[in-house]
Amino acid sequence: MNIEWMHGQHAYYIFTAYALTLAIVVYCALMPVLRRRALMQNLRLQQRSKTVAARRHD
Amino acid sequence: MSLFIHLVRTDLQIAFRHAGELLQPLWFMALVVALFPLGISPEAAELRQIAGGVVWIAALLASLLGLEAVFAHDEKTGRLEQWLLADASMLTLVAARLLSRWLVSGLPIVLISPLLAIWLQLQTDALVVLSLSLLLGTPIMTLLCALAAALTLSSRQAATLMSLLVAPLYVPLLIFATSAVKETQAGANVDMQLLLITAMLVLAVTLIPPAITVALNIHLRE
Amino acid sequence: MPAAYLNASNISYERHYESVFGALTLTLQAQDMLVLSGANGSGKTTLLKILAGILRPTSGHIKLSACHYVGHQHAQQPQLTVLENLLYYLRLQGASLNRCAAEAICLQALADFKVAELATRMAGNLSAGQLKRSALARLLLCARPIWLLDEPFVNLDKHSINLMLKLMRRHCAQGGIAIIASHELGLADLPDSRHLRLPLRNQPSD
Amino acid sequence: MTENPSIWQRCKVWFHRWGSPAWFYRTSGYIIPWLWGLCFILALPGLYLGLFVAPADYLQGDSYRIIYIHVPSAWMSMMIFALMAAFGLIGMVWRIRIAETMAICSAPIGAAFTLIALLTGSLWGKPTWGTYWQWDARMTSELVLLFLYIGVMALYQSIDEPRKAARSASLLALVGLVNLPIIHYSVQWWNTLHQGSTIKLDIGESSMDTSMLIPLLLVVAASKFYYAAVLLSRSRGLLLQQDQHKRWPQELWHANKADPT
Repeated sequence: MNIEWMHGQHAYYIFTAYALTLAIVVYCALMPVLRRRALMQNLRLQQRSKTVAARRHD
Repeated sequence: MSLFIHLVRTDLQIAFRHAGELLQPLWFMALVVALFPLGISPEAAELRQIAGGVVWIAALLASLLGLEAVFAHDEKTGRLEQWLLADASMLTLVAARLLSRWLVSGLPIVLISPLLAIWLQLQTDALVVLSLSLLLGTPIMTLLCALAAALTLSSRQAATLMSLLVAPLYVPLLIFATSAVKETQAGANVDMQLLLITAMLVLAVTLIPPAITVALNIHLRE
Repeated sequence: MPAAYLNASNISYERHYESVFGALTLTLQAQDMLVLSGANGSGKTTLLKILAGILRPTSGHIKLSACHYVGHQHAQQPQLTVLENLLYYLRLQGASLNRCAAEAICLQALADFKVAELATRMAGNLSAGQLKRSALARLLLCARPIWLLDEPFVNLDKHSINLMLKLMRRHCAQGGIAIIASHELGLADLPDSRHLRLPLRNQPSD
Repeated sequence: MTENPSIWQRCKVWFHRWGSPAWFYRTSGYIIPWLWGLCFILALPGLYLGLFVAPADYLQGDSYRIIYIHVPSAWMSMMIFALMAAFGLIGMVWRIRIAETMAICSAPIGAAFTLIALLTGSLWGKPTWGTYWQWDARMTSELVLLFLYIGVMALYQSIDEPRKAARSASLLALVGLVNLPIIHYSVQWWNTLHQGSTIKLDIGESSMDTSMLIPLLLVVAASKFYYAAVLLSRSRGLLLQQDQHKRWPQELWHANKADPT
């Protein structure tokens, strides 16, 4: 188990590299899911408003 | 064949109706080249060092001007649609348009390059190689720009987008052309670079017109 | 004039993943004249462009003889004169003639449309009506059996409309087919024409 | 349908059904969790081994540990561009909408990997060369690749009609793919011309002993599953957004109430 690089002089570069990668990877994966969730939400809303309107007619 | 010649002649006729507009890319190129001695330094030694690169980059930027005249104007007036009803194949019509476009915008760059090279104190043998590399390179630039023009036919901000699409594809051409000029300044033999540019030209002439035809069909026939 | 035929079987077209019109079948033979009517957005222009072979339908296929298409746009280069524009199209549509024979045909076409005096005027500084008439002159350049006209009567004055109707009747009489998308055309103007009304579709295709 | 559909009709129907957005939406919904699972199973041990177990490099010390994200992302950026062009070609030639959507959704992922490769490369370059940006052959061609990605995405966003936009972007991706090797070798040649042979940015694969190589291969495999998962997730989103006015999105939650992702 060698973790002495954590306080070596290269630690800064390794940490920033991994942090940036994680940020990009998470952003790239999360964006579509959030967008789709929002879209599903408003589709459900549309659906519910339609059923309510239908019920008020009959 | 007579249709091809007629199309090219008509395109040139249209272009020369407003000859002033043809020179605009050249003024732009001369201006860009003239800025470098002011910006960097008027010493011959330093200017010679960057001459090839400056002329070539100015040529690349100049080739990006006035690209809406290639397809966008005809698409707006509806003439491009009539190409689909023509008797000739789309490829012939595109080839005629490309040839007339090169004669109008590519060839003048080659003709003006000796003057610009003199502004940058380029020695005569390097100047000849520069003009030769431009003569081989400008058709490639015209083909790439026409492809970008066809791709961005129904785009909103086509002008800025075209330069973004074309610039990465210029990289190999720029590398070999500028190194050809530098090597002649150093007295080395540059056949390799010029032959590679010719190879790129042959590749571009065979592959890009069909790609342009596909791009036009995408925009017209969808 | 080669034999005129047009058969399109269940053509449909989708734009933005919504169908503009559903499966439509259409068969026409010589001397047929069809008037397309329908509200805006019902797909008249789209259908004409599909028949002309400009637009590719999402489904279905079309077989037809050679066609002329005159749309909303005047399809003329502003920096060329009317005559030069017609010469361009004459060559484009396959005529390989020497210069004076070609010019004779173009001038004759312009004369038929009573716009011969515009021949040497720049297309750029013509009025909309004059541009429309010189665009319609393209129909008479070379004999193609099918005429596809999108709103041919817009910007035309009374006299030109009658002239256009006469030319259309003569074209159909000679064994051609004419399809016109138009609003102003009442049934009285073209008694022997068939009618096709395109419904306005707003329910999405599944 | 004719009473005894021939094999050709049956597989055409299957092929057509596979192409239908609703079917694609549902099936990808089931596949995505598995892909994420595989990605984590490979990535976590790979990174753990790479960061904490593998010995320090005799020449560069510990800064080489950035290789475990730099090399996989560089390879992925090239591979995704090729796949994007391939999806685009299938979409253009056979007019399959799903292939077009996959091509368009690959672009941002590829651009993300290229960005990672550039950032990690420059962060790795500082301790090795002393500057954040050295016009090294691979880094330069990676930069040009990023511009190609941006060009494809910008072209797609600039055209309103979705089908035209997807086709034009795919054609540009194809043109880019043809140019990629030419750009790569001309940059390589240009680099040797000016710098002579600088030390390469990484250690030659062959000279890495197994304890360093295994984490690298694990992360490379994990990045492939990551790409597949995010691609399917983005494609579902795009299809749903494009078809939101159609019937199949409305019937979506009648079929399966608990839609996992």
